[in-house]
Amino acid sequence: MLDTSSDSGPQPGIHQIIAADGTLHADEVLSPFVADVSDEQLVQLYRDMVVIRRIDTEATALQRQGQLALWPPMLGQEASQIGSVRALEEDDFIFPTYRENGVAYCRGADLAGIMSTWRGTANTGWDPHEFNMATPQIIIGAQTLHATGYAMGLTMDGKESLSIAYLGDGATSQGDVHESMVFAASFQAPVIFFCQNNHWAISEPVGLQAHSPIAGRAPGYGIPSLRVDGNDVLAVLAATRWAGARARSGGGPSFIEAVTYRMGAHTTADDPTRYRGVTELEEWGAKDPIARVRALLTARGKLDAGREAEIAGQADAVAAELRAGCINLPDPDPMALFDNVYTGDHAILDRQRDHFARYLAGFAATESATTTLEGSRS
Amino acid sequence: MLDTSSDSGPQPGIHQIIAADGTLHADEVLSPFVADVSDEQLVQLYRDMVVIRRIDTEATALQRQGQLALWPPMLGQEASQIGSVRALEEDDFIFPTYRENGVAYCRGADLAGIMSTWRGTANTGWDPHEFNMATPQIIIGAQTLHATGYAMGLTMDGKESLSIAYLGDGATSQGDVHESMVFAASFQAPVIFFCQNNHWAISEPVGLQAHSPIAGRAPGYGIPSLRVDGNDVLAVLAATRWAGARARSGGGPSFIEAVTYRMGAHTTADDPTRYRGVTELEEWGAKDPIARVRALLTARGKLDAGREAEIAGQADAVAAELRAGCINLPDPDPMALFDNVYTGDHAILDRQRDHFARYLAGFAATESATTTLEGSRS
Amino acid sequence: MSKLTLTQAINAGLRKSMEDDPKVVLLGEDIGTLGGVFRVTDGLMKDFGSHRVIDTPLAESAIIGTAVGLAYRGYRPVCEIQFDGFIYPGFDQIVSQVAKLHVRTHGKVTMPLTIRVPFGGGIGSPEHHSESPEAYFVHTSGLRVISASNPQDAYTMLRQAIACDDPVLFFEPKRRYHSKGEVDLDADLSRAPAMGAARVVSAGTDATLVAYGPLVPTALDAAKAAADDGVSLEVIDLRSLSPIDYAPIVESVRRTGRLVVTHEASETLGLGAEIVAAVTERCFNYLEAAPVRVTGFDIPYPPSKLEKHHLPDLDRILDGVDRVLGRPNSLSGLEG
Amino acid sequence: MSKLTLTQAINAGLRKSMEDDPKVVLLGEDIGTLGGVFRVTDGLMKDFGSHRVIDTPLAESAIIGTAVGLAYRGYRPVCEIQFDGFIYPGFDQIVSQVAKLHVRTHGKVTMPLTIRVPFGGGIGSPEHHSESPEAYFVHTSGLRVISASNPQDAYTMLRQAIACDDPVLFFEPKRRYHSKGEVDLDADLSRAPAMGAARVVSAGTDATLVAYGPLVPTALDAAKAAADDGVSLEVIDLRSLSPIDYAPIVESVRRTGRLVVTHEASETLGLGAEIVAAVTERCFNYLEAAPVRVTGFDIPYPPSKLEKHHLPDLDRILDGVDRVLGRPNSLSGLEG
Ligand SMILES: Cc1ncc(C[n+]2csc(CCOP(=O)(O)OP(=O)(O)O)c2C)c(N)n1
Ligand SMILES: Cc1ncc(C[n+]2csc(CCOP(=O)(O)OP(=O)(O)O)c2C)c(N)n1
Ligand SMILES: [Mg+2]
Ligand SMILES: [Mg+2]
Repeated sequence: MLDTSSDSGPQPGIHQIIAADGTLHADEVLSPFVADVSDEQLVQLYRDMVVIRRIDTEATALQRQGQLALWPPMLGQEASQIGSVRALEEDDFIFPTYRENGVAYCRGADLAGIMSTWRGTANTGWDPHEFNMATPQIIIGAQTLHATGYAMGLTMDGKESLSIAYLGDGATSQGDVHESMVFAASFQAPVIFFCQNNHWAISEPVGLQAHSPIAGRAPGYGIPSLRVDGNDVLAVLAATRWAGARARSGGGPSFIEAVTYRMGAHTTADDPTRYRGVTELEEWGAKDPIARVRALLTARGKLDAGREAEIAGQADAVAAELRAGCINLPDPDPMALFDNVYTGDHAILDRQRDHFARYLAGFAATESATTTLEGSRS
Repeated sequence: MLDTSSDSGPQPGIHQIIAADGTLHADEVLSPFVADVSDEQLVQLYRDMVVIRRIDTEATALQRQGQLALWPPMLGQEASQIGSVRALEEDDFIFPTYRENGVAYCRGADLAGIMSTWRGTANTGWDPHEFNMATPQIIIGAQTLHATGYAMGLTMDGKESLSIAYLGDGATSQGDVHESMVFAASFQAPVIFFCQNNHWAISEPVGLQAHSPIAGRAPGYGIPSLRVDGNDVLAVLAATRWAGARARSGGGPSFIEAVTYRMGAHTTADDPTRYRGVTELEEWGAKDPIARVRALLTARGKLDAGREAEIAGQADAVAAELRAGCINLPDPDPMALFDNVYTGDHAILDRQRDHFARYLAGFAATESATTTLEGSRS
Repeated sequence: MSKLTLTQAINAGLRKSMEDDPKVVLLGEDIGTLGGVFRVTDGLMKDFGSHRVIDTPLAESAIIGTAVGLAYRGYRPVCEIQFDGFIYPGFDQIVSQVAKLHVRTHGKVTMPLTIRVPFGGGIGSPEHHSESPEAYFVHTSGLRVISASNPQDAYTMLRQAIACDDPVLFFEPKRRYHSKGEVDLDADLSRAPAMGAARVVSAGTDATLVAYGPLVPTALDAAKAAADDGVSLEVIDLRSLSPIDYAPIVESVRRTGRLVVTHEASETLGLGAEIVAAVTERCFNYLEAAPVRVTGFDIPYPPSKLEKHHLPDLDRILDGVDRVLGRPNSLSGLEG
Repeated sequence: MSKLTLTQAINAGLRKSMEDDPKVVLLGEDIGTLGGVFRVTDGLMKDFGSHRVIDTPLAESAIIGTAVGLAYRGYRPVCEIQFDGFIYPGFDQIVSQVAKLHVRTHGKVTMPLTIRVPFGGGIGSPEHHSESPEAYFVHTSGLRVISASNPQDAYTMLRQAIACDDPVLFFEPKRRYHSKGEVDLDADLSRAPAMGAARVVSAGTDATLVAYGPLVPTALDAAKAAADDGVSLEVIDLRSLSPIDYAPIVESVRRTGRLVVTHEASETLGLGAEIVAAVTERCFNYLEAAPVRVTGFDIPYPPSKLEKHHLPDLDRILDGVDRVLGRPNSLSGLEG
């Protein structure tokens, strides 16, 4: 009944600058936006990707070791994350999903803070206003409306700035994403919809969500879109700059479909062998976003063994910091349950808090030997 | 901040067969679908439009006279309603909004039943399974999902039939409409999305909902669409037949934007003079759907005074039937409150029913002189 | 003091809030040129411009969701939901975003949204136009929920809601929109009764009658009718539905020993359930009879020709009072 | 009899229903090839085909809304909502369509949908994966709501829900998914206890303890612990949350004079509110103490490292039992 034949791989019409083999290709639309990118800057982008891949590896390991409750890998999507975030200005506001942990790192969020969500010590781990980046959104698609509203606010404020909403291919099916595009178009809001089409929504192939290429939807709302190779950091950088220039100059919303691939599991709780074959993995492995930049930089003589080692060393240091930060995250105090539900007094909740404090105090008083609550009574 | 300049009137790209002045024009896409329509059949379509306009006038009058609580006029949209419904087979299933009362009449629904909703004696007034037509949907956009699901069921049943969802221009902003298109495209469901762009959603102009023409959205989902003159009954008939042929032959969903105009108020509770000018009304008055067919038929000698009088007589008879049916609708019995909430027993509700019966019985027993409940006690 | 209808009072409250704080913006369907289907926002677009009074496309999830984004940006959005029954498409954004963002961000982000919802029945409307969905939001932690029953409260409480850093659902008793009352437009907000405070609107000694929104006038009528019958009812206007201010209710019930709660919403898990449970917990030893609920039935809102039977009216409330007083009533002779 | 986990029992119930009635179709995210994120639908797509086990695009409103359309067409759709916190985008379709279509059409259209919702906490998950939204649906007239606490009930009640012509929300206690029990797969459905019937799962005399879903095993543990302490608790598994079957509860409370209700959902307008209110109405003269609620706090579900403090556990329940029995407890010495 369902035709998932479409969109099974990169297709004509996907803009690209760095091919999978590391060769450079001029793209009429994109190239002008990255003409200024020096080799040294490309090394920085490479470094970013290596570091966030290392973060991903370390977090995955921490989950296996029981230090994280869950982790949503970004393996394979490094170019999409780095290319997009590095195109933004500091005061551009980011509304991510749960998977943009590499983006959060680049924005300056504390590694332990990032991990706190996945360890379960906190709902989210940084101050959105400090980094101009909202914390992870788990409700699929919800953040696209927040980004649109924020961008409407930017227009009201007369600010030459923008907001960007990250979303997945699966998310494009949600009503909220549609309503975001309607509002963004109506109010010509300076928002970028940045869709990482990583080909899967848990076990569901992108063909189930979109019978035709995702980027083809935006024009129907009057929103220009680009479909780019999401494993090509320069293409992503260029596309995001294109959209950014539009937003900043009053051009309104843009939509980017970054065609990439989720090389890992959906999350560490997922078992992708149940729904996808190795051929696809191999095919996409050959299009690795990092390997192609390494090939390019190496070919240009900008990446020798020493530089590679230095970058790897930095990545390891970040990983070590992450591990230490994560493991040392303290369990929250039970009374923290009641914090920040409201900004002020709340008679009912305050009463519950007082009662619970008495309840806990009873344990402290009568059962000083007991360390866990569960079952201590029986 | 908002640009409502687009889409302020009929535009190039709108398919048309009968022009506003009643002249016929061949349309490459549409004409083949109505090549078989005889003059006599066109008279029937004319008759339909005259009758439902008379229904509309009568219902509006009944509302003014306090016999209906509310009425949503269809004035100006007769061609859209008649052209679409007359393209359908009996076993095609219709999911309307609140405004398709002309469609319901053509489907055979009892006039008093139709009125019961607007008089307030019943939520809705006919059996959907009897007429293959759902009852009015008030939640904007919700019915498009129902139509899509129904069409998925048709595919499962291997039936060469279809469902059609009516929706307004305002409705296109709702998430449900988007999700319908996603599902319809994914499952290649035999559903027609029939959007009457009547230029207004209460006080909001269509430009607020859609920065670009509405029909331009469907192709992004892989759903073919047509933009037709919604005041041209042949164009609408043809477009619906086009979509119907696609659906019946396994071609999947289609989208039709019928560009029309709401000549009346949103409902009888609305005061359109607060938000729109007379120029627009005059402009659209000149494009009346009925006048152009009258001109065409008269020019062809198919409509003389006798025929006109006969049709008017039929319309008046229908109006009289409507009036009588409406006025004679009995107020429901208070105990009907509890009917049909569940298909079977429900301990809580059954208890409330029993208690309420006792409560009413108390009045009957002790205050036989009192006819109204409210205030009888004080 | 000015004599205003409830809609005029809300309009004045919006106007005053917008004058006081440039960050207050309104979003909703038909609120601009039309001034809202109930004319509550009449004239505001003209006076404040279309960047502060925003006619939005027809999509409730987006109305709430973009308001969330505006709040991130430092705005104080006031969203209008056209009718009670149209709030559900926005439910996810309210429950999973508006209610949770403050706690999600450990207090870093505030969500000072106000969501205005004309609610309740009695206006002869078709389906979805007469519902009482307040219980859904009272059950949702992270929200505040209030309902005014008169013009002065509407004016003051709306301003308090807009000034509040927490998200507030403001339920407007639409069938009382045309009721008039004196409103002090210049009163100092800091001296007004707290937004969260219930109020005794009629003192009494025999039983406590709790109501809110559209049923407060009905409850007051009941108190008058009961007085004629020699029964003294204390009527409390809840005003705040979440959190509920139990202090005056508990004080009253400890005196009267008897409690009746009335609302239009269905009985099962309507606010009456919480009030009866909480008052029983707090006043068990003072209760002389089981508390009584007089509410809408557990049915979807009925067609308008039936609504007068569904909605608690004077007689239904007085029957409930008889019940709590152990006087002859419709359930006399029934066990449990 | 077979020894099955709760997920296996649900899987078996789905399979049996699909075998018995070709009109039963499943819709949801990842329910096909993957077999659901909890493997509840494991193997069903393989055995029944992708036209009966439908992996849908990622959109909850559409899952419910297309199921409504399928019901119009004579199907009996069983929708899976992946986690409790993802039901809200489908809320409008549930509340305004699923719940109301039968009454809207004066009984002409039936909506035999089953909506499966894995719910509740205790599994160490991030936000939105551990909620208890059942009260929203219990307050919604036109729906039936049930929750099974063990494999046999899960198997039977799911089959009953699917066979029921009314829409049923089926809340699955996800933290008990791996608990095992004997299941009679061949039992005659017509002889099984009614879907709407509560069940006394442990007889007792001193107090009545009402629980449902994930807390039933905890309640049974509490009864054992209390017995060691000389207190005899009668534990009732609610099974049906809407309508609630008050007969066995009332019978029990009239004997014990004392009631404790426990659930994971927040206290305010959680099911405990309704049960306390309704039991007080029905048993006022038999109550020897104010009924007690032991519930989650009025907070959005907390991060997983805090959930053990939020969820009622053995100790919290026993503290509530002490309270209802007037024994020393955490609130001793507090007034009201
Ligand atoms: C409203 C909602 N429904 C369901 C889920 C469960 N869920 C979490 S991630 C996911 C798939 C998302 O796919 P996609 O948007 O492609 O993003 P990706 O995970 O591939 O980055 C689903 C179904 C959810 N989080 N929110
Ligand atoms: C979910 C929802 N939101 C708001 C409304 C209130 N409302 C009723 S009709 C309408 C305008 C609909 O416009 P359109 O879709 O263009 O249809 P038309 O009335 O023009 O036929 C609105 C906002 C509603 N019925 N449902
Ligand atoms: Mg994806
Ligand atoms: Mg319209």
